[in-house]
Amino acid sequence: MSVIAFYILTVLCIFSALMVVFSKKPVHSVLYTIFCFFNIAGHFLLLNAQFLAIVHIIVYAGAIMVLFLFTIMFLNLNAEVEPHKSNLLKVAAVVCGGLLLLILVSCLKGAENIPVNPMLDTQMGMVKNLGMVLYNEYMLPFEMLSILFLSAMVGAVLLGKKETK
Amino acid sequence: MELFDLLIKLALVVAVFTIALVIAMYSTYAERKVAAFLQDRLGPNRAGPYGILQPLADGGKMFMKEEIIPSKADTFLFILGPCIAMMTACMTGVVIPWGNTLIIDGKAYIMQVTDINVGILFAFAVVSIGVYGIMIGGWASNNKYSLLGAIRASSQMISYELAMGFSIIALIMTTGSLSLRDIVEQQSGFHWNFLYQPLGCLLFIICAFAETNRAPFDLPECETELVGGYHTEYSSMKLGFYLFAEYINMFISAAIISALFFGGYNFPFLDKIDAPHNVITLIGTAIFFAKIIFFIFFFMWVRWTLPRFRYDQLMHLGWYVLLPISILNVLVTGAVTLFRNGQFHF
Amino acid sequence: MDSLIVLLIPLLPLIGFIISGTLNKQANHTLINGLTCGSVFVSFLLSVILFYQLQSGSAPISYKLLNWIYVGALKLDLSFTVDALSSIMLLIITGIGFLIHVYSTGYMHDEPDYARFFSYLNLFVFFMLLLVMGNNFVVMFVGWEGVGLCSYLLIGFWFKNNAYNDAAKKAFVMNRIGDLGFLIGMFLILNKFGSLNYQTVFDLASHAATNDPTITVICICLFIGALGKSAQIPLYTWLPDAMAGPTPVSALIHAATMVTAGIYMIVRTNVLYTLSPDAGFLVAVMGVATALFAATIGLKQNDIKKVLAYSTVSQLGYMFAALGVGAYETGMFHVITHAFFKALLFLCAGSVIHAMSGEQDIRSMGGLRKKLPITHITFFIGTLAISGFPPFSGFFSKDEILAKVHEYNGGFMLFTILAITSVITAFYMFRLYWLTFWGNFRGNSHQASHLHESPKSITIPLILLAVFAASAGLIGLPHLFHAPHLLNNFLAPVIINAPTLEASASFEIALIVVSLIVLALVTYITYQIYVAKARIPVADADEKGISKWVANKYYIDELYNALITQPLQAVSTFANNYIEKYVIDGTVNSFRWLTNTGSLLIRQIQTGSIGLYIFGIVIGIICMFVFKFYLA
Amino acid sequence: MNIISEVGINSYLWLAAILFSIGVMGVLFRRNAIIILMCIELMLNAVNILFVAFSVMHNNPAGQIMVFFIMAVAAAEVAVGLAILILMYRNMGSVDIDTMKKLKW
Repeated sequence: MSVIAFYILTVLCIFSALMVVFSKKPVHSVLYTIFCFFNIAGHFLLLNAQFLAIVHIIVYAGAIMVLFLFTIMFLNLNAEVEPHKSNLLKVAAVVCGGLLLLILVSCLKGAENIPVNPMLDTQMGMVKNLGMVLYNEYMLPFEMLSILFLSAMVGAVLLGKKETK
Repeated sequence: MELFDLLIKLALVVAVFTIALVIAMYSTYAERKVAAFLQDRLGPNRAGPYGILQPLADGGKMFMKEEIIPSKADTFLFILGPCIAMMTACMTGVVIPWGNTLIIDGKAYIMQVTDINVGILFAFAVVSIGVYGIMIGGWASNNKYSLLGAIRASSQMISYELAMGFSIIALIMTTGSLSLRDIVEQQSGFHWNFLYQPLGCLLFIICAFAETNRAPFDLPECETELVGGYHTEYSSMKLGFYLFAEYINMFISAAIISALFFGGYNFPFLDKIDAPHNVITLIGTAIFFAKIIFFIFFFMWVRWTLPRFRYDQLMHLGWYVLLPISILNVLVTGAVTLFRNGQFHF
Repeated sequence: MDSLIVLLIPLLPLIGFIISGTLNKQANHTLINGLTCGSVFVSFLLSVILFYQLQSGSAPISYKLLNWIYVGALKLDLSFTVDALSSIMLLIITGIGFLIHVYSTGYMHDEPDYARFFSYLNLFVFFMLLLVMGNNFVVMFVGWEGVGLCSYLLIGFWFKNNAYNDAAKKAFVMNRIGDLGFLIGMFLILNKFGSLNYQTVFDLASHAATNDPTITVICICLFIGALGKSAQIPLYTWLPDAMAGPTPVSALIHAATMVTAGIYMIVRTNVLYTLSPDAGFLVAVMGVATALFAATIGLKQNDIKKVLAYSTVSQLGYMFAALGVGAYETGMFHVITHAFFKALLFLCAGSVIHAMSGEQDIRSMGGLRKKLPITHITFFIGTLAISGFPPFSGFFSKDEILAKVHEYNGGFMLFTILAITSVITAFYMFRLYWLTFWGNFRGNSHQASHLHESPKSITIPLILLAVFAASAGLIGLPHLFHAPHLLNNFLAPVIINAPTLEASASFEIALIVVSLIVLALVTYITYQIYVAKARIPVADADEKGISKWVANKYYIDELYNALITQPLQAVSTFANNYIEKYVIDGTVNSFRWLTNTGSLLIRQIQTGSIGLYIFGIVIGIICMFVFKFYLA
Repeated sequence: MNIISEVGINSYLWLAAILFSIGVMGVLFRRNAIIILMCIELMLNAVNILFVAFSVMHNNPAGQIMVFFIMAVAAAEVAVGLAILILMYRNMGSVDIDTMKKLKW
């Protein structure tokens, strides 16, 4: 059953990702992105990373994409506003993307031979487990992340502020 | 998974869904009655005895009305908006523990659709998705009033989500679990969380008001200012969905407040009652619903008592008052927890 | 405890330097005096303690500060050793240094840069102590360069005067030439003996064969270093110019201590010189030549400090002559006596200049003995000492040098020249003395009204130095008196394998008698010329014939200018005009052109279109993958 | 039951590679800066999937922690990026990346 779920999620995921790129309206792109993220969260659930799945939804769907939607609404961007790229560039983009895919896939060939750990630790993705690792081994990166956030926040506020003379 | 288990789950899902819809339906009736009571008048009393069939009449009216989709609107999204609102409203119910275990045929079944170990986060995630229903609906209407209403609504919800999240974090720090069931079971007897987290409880209730767009935070749909807010262009059952979603949200919020801070299906002197387990479970469930109904009443009570905030006051309250207080709450809770665990060294 | 004293001796002046160097210009004079004079005085007392310990037969005292240079087989410590030789140098440096510090508090009283002057002086004392206390060549070299630096700083102390700066630069550059020799000598020593530590090198050298060509080359290289530092032909011209510095500096650095560093170095390496008689002979010849040469120039100088400067060069020549013939103790003996009387003479000259409001030309002086009685008496003692009147100190040391040179195999020619030089020395010194202190005053009325004896801070050092200048000869009485030669006995452990040169008693008596008669004659003649007949030297431009040559210092500066400076100038002008302009500038400019043209082309790529950039990035990544997985 | 042993790690690699390439293609294809930012998010998420897959595969929670960090960095990036976009829109009236051609000599 989970294999079927995997393929359904995968197909939806790729479809929505493609739609992100090819949608005419930015708002549709945003919605497809959200949909894609839900599918990715579903993948996380399949991989037994429940906490990460929920956090993924909260962070991406609940916060980041809202910001995108917000910005688009504020700027009132529609399909008509966006100028078209020349067809040559579009073809080049598709070719480039395809090439990259080709290269990536061919480079990753042989990964199936990596031995899979047969014992699935169902507790690994749990909050408690992750918290232990995060706050013990990755304490310093975590603290630095907080500094990153602070600076990002200050930067965003500073940029968004109207200049007052 | 046995078939019987599945059937039980199915029954539970159907029950929860039905109960939610019924309660939401009758909340509209109750709202009018409470308003009438508080304003010293009669309220609806024509449809059936005491007007008890009024929600059905309203529903019929909604269905009968003409479907209007604005010509410049984005049709798909215009329909999607209320659907998302309705869906997210209903989804939260799955993680709420409606009661203790029922023992059937020597096997215990929990009165909860699913007990995921990050239940509280799930609820939070669903709430945060609820924003999309409003935003998409408002934007898709292609109407400036709708857009303004949608932007107001979503920024309000985002703003209050922060304080809400922090109050939940403080709660989690005292309970040590993200599972709603664990949280409820820890409150057995009279160890209700609002005794340990009074400030968090207050913050959570205030934020719940804002999240459900209820007065005094009902800016998004305030009738006079924005011509109906984000659902200006909606009519018939799509409007009904939005209104319905609001009442379901209210019901779910009341349930979560009861579960998180007021003991859920626990009640004092539980262990004093000498009755079969299943009976006690059912009594607990009844008590849980009593709490929920009290909070629904509380919501209405507040609505018809307090005046509405101005938008800047609302934002000011969210960012300058609730957010700092909730952060302070987290800090104090953390310090006290460390101190109680003996890990705090001066 | 003793080791601590060894450390403290150089450390105190360094501390004095650091503190007074960081004080600002308005710093209290009393504070600076206490700090700088005090630190040197304490060092002096500590040196005396060490001296007595060595006197009573103690072994050399060492202090190892740290492991300094440890590269491969080379192991050099920053450590200090005080033996008999360094102990004597310590006494001279700190003792005379202290007196000159005291003198300077009076002499430099009105100087606005008071703190800077004293910090330099302290720094000099520190480096000089480093030079004599180090137990290996590298520490000595650090001190050697350090005193050169201080000399440069102090000659150019009044840096607003460009001529003084030029003099400072000249001193520095000339010293560098000598330093190159010293460095090469050091490298050769390292190559030959595998170490730069004195003890190791000398132990190994004592087994080496005589007339080893490497050792001869080493000695010559080291001697070139000494030539620069001790102002010998051909690197002597900086010293007269160095008189641009304040007079106490001339006394301390350019008479008593720094210029004797070359002597010290050769005495220190006496083992090597003893092994190389050829190098020794070269040293002796150069010393004798310098002595005569500088003395003749001194005859015609009219600047009071210049006369003394040439006399210093000449006296250093005496010392080298003694070292060259292998009489190392005698060289040191003359270093000691010379330190006293030359410091005394310079300080007296400073006192005179002070009284004359900065006038240095003896033609404008005269008759100062009434106004400056103490300066006069002390200067007279100094003159007697340098001229070699028995029983003043100069007599004993010079007498010993003459005797030793006479005994040197084939040294008769050298002896003769030195003897003549001795007469010339007496002649120009008495000329200076008569012209300055006797006869009538020849200065202007302003100077006349201003004439006064110097304050106590100046006269007391003069008196003390005069006492020593008169009596220091007692430490090295000739055999004639059958008293022990204190200095030779004390230095005996340091001097190894030196040849013994003993003059016969009859020769010494003859020497004393002859020198007394000749000196009396010289005194009388000069008195007749400069006092009785009151002949005043004419202006340089009016000189004729040989005396014009002499007055112009044999045109040596001009010769150097023509032989070295002008060709260099011409070559560098050519290089500037052609090589710099066409070759170097051309190369640089062609690179400029390349960059310019290249960037003009390349910056076409920078379109500012972000889309294109991203394309570039992606294609680059693809290429990297291809390269990594398929081509590499 | 371990999903990776059922579908194989290759499926995840393919999925991630496809998602990543779509993201890259989107960045090249569109001119709207907001959509480009979204495509970057897509690429990040492709990486996230791989991290989680390998984390499960090797039974090592560090991979999931890394996903955590990526999410945080993405959030920070979006906050600043959108602020810049709004500023850009205010100044130029467009979020078309080709209008930003001042970044040249």
